[in-house]
Formats: sequence, structure tokens, C-alpha cells
Amino acid sequence: MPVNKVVASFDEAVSDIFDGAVLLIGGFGGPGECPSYLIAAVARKNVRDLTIVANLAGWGLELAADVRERLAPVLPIPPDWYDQGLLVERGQVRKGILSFPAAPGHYLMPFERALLEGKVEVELVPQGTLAERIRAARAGIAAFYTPTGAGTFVAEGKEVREFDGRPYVLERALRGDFSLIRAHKADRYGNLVYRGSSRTFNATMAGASRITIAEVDEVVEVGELDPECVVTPGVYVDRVVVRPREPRPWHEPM
Amino acid sequence: MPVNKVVASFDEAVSDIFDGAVLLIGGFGGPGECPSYLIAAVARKNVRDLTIVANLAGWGLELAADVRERLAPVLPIPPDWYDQGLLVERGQVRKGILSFPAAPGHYLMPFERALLEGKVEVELVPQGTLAERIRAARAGIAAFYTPTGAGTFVAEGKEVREFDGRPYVLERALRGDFSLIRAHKADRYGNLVYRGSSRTFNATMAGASRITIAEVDEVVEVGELDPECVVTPGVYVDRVVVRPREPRPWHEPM
Amino acid sequence: MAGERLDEQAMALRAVKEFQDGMVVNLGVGIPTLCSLYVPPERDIFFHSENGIIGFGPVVTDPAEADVNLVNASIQPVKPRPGMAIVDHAESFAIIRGGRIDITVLGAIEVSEKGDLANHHLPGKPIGSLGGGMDLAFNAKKVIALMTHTTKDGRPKIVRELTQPLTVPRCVKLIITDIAVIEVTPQGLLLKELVPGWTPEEVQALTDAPLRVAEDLKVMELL
Amino acid sequence: MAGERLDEQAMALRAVKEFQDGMVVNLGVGIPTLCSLYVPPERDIFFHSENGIIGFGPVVTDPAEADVNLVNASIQPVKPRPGMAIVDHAESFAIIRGGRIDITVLGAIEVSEKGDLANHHLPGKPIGSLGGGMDLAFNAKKVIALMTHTTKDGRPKIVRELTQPLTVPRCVKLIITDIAVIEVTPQGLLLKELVPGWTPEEVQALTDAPLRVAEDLKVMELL
Repeated sequence: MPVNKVVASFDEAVSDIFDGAVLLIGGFGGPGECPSYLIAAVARKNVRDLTIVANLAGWGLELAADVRERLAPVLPIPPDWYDQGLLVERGQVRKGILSFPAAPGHYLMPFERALLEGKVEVELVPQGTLAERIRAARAGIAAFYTPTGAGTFVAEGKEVREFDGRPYVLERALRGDFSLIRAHKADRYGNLVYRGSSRTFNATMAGASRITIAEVDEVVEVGELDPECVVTPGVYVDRVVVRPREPRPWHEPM
Repeated sequence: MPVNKVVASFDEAVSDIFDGAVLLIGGFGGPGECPSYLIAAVARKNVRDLTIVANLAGWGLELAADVRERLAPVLPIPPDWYDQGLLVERGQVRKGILSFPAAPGHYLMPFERALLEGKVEVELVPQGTLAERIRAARAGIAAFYTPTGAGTFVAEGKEVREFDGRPYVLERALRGDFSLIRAHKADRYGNLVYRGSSRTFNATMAGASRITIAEVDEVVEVGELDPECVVTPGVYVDRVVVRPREPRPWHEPM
Repeated sequence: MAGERLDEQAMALRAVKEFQDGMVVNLGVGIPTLCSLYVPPERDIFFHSENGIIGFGPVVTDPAEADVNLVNASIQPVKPRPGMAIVDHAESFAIIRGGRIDITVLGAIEVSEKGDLANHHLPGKPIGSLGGGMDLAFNAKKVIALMTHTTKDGRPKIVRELTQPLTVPRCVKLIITDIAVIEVTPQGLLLKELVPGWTPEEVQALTDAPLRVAEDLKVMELL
Repeated sequence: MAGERLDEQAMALRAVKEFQDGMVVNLGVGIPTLCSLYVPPERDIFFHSENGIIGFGPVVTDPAEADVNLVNASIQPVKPRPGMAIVDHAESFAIIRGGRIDITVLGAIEVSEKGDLANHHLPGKPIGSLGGGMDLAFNAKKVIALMTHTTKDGRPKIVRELTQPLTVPRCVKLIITDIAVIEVTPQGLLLKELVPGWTPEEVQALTDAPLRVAEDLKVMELL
């Protein structure tokens, strides 16, 4: 039977995400690389007690509108930008493993508010350590020694060991139940290519969870992607779902 | 001043390789992906006491001729295939850190002969551990825990630790003084693309040494390589040198 | 008198019967690489090789079609296949170590009744070659040993305790030989299939470790 | 009375003077990102951003040229540049951790006389944001702090001991502010350059940590 990882809807794609699941959420922090419709589907499914693993804690709907307006003179932002802040706003998140939980400047992200209210836990991780812990999960490496963080609060409670005279911190692999990622094109085998800076954590998280779900602009025929340029081989991808051509509100089933 | 990593000759490219250097030698074991002319230049330079880090120990000139003849009905092999076995044959190698030191079947590779004669040391490494140790060097990771080898001779003398109930072996990063690699195309910034199965250890070793030298088929103008398809960014590459159009004997200066 | 033994092609054919659509399969050096020849192109079996090719086609048999830059881990030229992807060596073993290989078919020097595998150090050689076999046997979901039932001089290769250097402990789940198919179970070896013309007693006579005979013992089918 | 303070653009211009052809440079959030605007296109300075772009061009100032899929680590659109390469996040930090960043220009909340950096936890925030700054400050060959000399309410940001949460110990090598350039040496802070109109005494008055004055003290040049 031919392999076809393309599923018909976002709601179907996330149908087995459960309360308490660990979600690796791709992207970096901007609208171009965010798996918006997968996040929206998780919001509609209303699963609770999630642990989110991501770079940013997310702007959420309210701040995103603000950011959109502020950035408009520099970077026009699509209306269908729903980031993990939506899940935080809706109270679905219990814990964040994040590199950027605090918004820059005077903004207060939903996660910061939830933190002040004692509603969420946080693990603050240097961005490179976050990426490497996720990559380690994909690569079957249990733990690794990184120089980053030695002698700082990041190393508290962790083993620190010297190699060649330099201290290194032992960091554990960070495996998810589900990776929600955004890519540009896919084929039915799940091979993926990205666009520009949207590769970022999306490609890193592909294959780092039990199930990887990719939100893509387009599905192409098998053979159309140049094997030399495939960034994520299909072996890492379990489901593919195509974004709508026109922006859709987050709360509409799709 | 514009950056130009292209050097004029193979002899110039390897001019600072010194006695006792650790060389990461790219390729897997076949002729398509072997940095033949860099190896030939190291042979001509006649540096000694080298440690070679590679998948195979290398066929050398004599066996390569034999392999070429035997494989001709299946895989036509170019005449200018000079692998690390050449360095072993010439007595330039003191130690091998290898995944495949023993030839399959009845063949005896030069390294095996040298081993029997007590002229070389060997460290036998599982291929995945070898690749990961090299990648760790590139990535600034001092050491990592891999499941491969626990409970076998590979784990002897190494720390074994359980994570989530499974034993893992602590393996150290493997950094070279020089990485000698083969690629298809380069630009003067050192960005590289490969062809098919020639990517293998070549891309893994790029950036894992103090100096990385790439032997390429062709140098193209900056901007010709698609940024989405660059496999090795130039930041990992120090020197680029172009292969001759027609096969040349290994011993001729070039 | 016992039946004929399977040739290498037939052994590969039998191994191919284990492959299901969607599986990621790694083929070891030697007989296992032949398997790629017996998977019809319409089947979505994804062959992975250590040097970083995922989803390649069959081994090339016509040298005019051979590409020195598209070879498998046995350095045999293979055909490209639509949907193929290429990664570097570290990523190739991230795939292996990360548990993404559904089946690896490995050659073996010996297999013990506990599933211990010896496949890296040939007798008489000054040293062995691990290659990717150790990573594969430690991390693949299912390890199949595909090998002749006995050595060239007739000694059993399926043994109570390994006499050859251990490569990976307790990893082999299924042994496919030129005379039988044997499952490695917690209760020991279970004889599942016989090549036509062979009896359980004849297979046991060529096997050092004791065999239990499966209740549903079958005659091996290749297609 | 002291001279004028540099504006953000001028501070960025001064930082750019540290860049040499062939260098790989990472620009932190805030004022540092402006640096990309002041490097002439013919200069081969390779800007690296945490999200995996190497060798990109200047920040886009015309929204019509903005591509939502080509942004720097401050999520500002940037221009492509010939010879650019794209990698994923893990590889982007392999580049950082592997010691390939020649210079990182980071914003700072405080810097101590030993080069300790505080830049992740803004006062009044329930938690900080590390971003890529910690990896950069631990692993780049040279860390430049680019910041206003004092806080908005006039308190010194260059201090004997940090009063704000430590991000990375002993990492800053050069401090460029809106009134001076100061080198962090094993013997303490060394005042190297003054913005026109400022005296060493005036700069010291706005600096908590003691400054030695370089023998070759210069007036800052921006071009």
C-alpha cells in the first residue's frame, strides 16, 4: 500500500494529542515560521496541562495584534498568525521549557502573566542548549556536555565536569510527545523543505518527538523535491497537513 | 578585502600539515567521495606519525588496482582514486581511529598488515559513534552518551551510565588538526554542496578540525549556490582547491 | 537425505517477505544488500544506508547505469528512486540511533540462542570492522540475521554461546538461513519455517543450540 | 559641561569599525542589529543569526522589500546577500558553540569590571529571556557589549560588581557606549576612546568601576 502521510484536516492531525502531552512547537518567534494552524487546532481541541517546548513563550492573540500594528511599517504580518501564546492565554499550558519566556521591552507575554499568577512552571534554557537537547532526542543521544551555562544559574543542580581544562554542563535530551512544525513543501513520504529563516527550530524538532506533524504550504508529487535539497527526510515525519489558501480564524474547525 | 578561500594548488593547500597531525579524512570507502588529491599531496609532503580518522583504513594503491578490476563489471572506477591506504602503505601513519580497519573477505588492507607488523595503533569505533564524535567536535560538545556499545568491548574503560533505564556509553568529541574533505561545488566563501552519496563523512567532518580543506570539482561564482541547498556553510571551510580535469598520477606535484 | 540449500538470491527473497510498506530498512554488507533487488518498485519500502541515502532503489546490475556518487553502504551502485533524500553521516546515524530503522538485515558470523550477534571480527583477521552494524543492532526495532546456516567447513553458526567475538548482546530477533527461519524468543530458539525437503531433525543436527519446533511450523515460501 | 552622547546609529557605526573582512559576526537584539546597516556591501563580513542564516545583508528599511521568511534573530526582515547559507537551529548553535563566531555584539543591562555580563533579566520582569546570548557570550571569540553608558535614570551600567542577575561571567572584552570605548583587561577597565567633548573625568563620573586611561587615549572616530 502506498505511503501517504498527508492527512485531510488540522483537527484530524492533532486528534491524538492528550492532556499532559509534551509539545515541541517549531518556529523561532516570528510569523513566517510558526505552525499557526496546528496550534489553533490544539487550542480548539482544548487539551490541558500541556508542556510546551519552544523558543518563545508566544505573543498570544492580543499582543500579536499589537505587534502586528507596531511592525506594519517594517514587516507586514499575515492575519493568521496564531502562536503558542494562544494556548497559554487559554490556560492549556502547565509548563514551559523556553529560551525566551519574557517579552522584550515593556510587553508582558501571556506566559509572564501566568507565571506571576502562579499558573505555570518554567524552565529557562539557553537557546543553543535547547536546540541541542532537541537534536539529541532526535539523534538518540541521552545527554551531552556543553560549555554554555557553566558557573551560572543554568548549571544549578546539574553535573559540571571538566574536559581539557574547561567546565562543561551535562544537559539531557528533550523528547516530545508531539512535534508541531511548519515547513514550505512536502511530499506524501513526509520529505520537507523550508523557506529561508523558517527552517530554524522547525527542522530541529522534526523527528524529536514520538509523532511529528508538519503544517505545509504545499504538497508536491513524490520526486519533485530534489534529494540533494531535502532538509528533513520523511523518516522523521508522521503527518503532513496543508495550510488553507486564504487566512482562516483560529476557532473555526478545519 | 574580498574573502577568497580558493588556493592554487594541492601542495599549497596541505603545506602546513605537520608530523604527528590528526587528520580527519572524508569519504566513506568508495572512489566517488574520496579526497584523493589532498591525500596524494599529503603523501608527497611525506609528513609522518599521522593519526588518521576515517571510516575505512583505505585500500592503498595495490589493492585499489585489484578492487578496480574486480568491480569493473559493476562500477567503473576512476584511475585517480588515492585513498588513505596510500599514506599507510608509505609508513606515514602511526594510528588509525577507524570504523572499518579490516577489509571484507580475504583482502588484507595495508593497515591490517601494518597492525600485524606492530607499526600502527588502532582505535576501533562504531561508525555512528565515529560520526557523532566528529559532529560533536564541530558543534563544541565535549562528550555525549550513546546507547551503542554498552556491554561490549567498545565500552571498556569508558563511563557507562543509565538514563531512563537504558545503559549509555560516554564518548568524547574527536577533533582533528585538519579535515580533508571532498565536495562537488564550492564558492570562494567556502560554501559547499556535494553529490549523492559523496556527502557522507565529508559533510560531517567539515568544521570538525582546526583547519578544513575541501577538494572540489568546481568553483562557482558567489551567489550561484542556492542558499537553501548549501550543505556546508563556508564558516566551516578554510581552504578550497579544485581537482584537475584529467586524472593525474598521485606523485606529481600539483 | 536433506533438501537443497537456498542460494543467496532465494535467502534475500525470504528476507524481503518481512518488509511492509512504510518500513525503513537497512541492509548490511553481503547477502542482505541483494534484498533491494526483490522489492517491486510500487512497494513503498524505504532503504536506508549508513552513508546517508534514504529511499534509494535497487542495486544496479548494468555498469552503464552505475553512478559512483550513488552507492549503498557496501559501495555497490544503486538506482535513485523518486522521493529519495540525502543526509550526511552524522544525521544518517541520528536516524539509526533515534530508533527510526524498522528492520535491519545483517550478515552474521555467529548468533547465539539468546540473540547475541557476532559479525564484526572474521576468524584469522588481526582486527575486526564494526562499520554501522553495531549501531544498527543496538538501535533498530528489529534485527534479522541473514546468513548461511553453517560455515563453509560445515560448523554450526547458531550456537549456545558465541565462540566468536561478541558484537552486540541479545539483539537478533529473527534468523533467516539457507535451510530455515528461526525466531529468537525469551524461551530460546523457535523453528518457524523449513526450506522444502528439510526436516526439523536435519536442521537441529546443523544447529548447536537447541531448537523448539513451532506449533505452526511452515514450509518456507519465497513469494 | 560634557559633550553630546552618541545616538544609536552612531554607536552601531563605532561597533562596525571592529569588523574585519572574513569575520563571522553575530548581532544581538536591539542597537547591535543596526550594525548591519553600516557595512558596505563590498565588505565580506558574514552576519550570522541564531535562527540559522549566515551571510545575510542589511536590515530592510522598506516594508515592500520585507520577506517574512528572511528575518534576523530580532525578527527584523533582512536582505539576502549572495553567498548566503541557511542551516537549522541546532547547526546554527553548532557554529556558535564550535567557536566560529569571531565577534558577537550584545546589548547589556550591566557589565562588571571583570567583564561579567548581565543581559537576560530586565528589572521588574518575573523572569528573564536567555535567547542565544548566553551561548554567544560563552563561546564567541570576542564579546562586545554595545550599550548606553548609563540607565535611563542616569545610573552607571559599568560597575564593580553586578547588581543585576549574572548572565555570563568574565566574557566581555570591549564595551562601546554612547560616550566611550572601554577595554576589559586583566588589570581592570581601560578607557581607550572618548566621544568628542568628553573628558576622562566626566566618563569616570558616570562609571561605577574605576577606569585607567590608556596611554594612547583617542577621540572616537566613526568612519
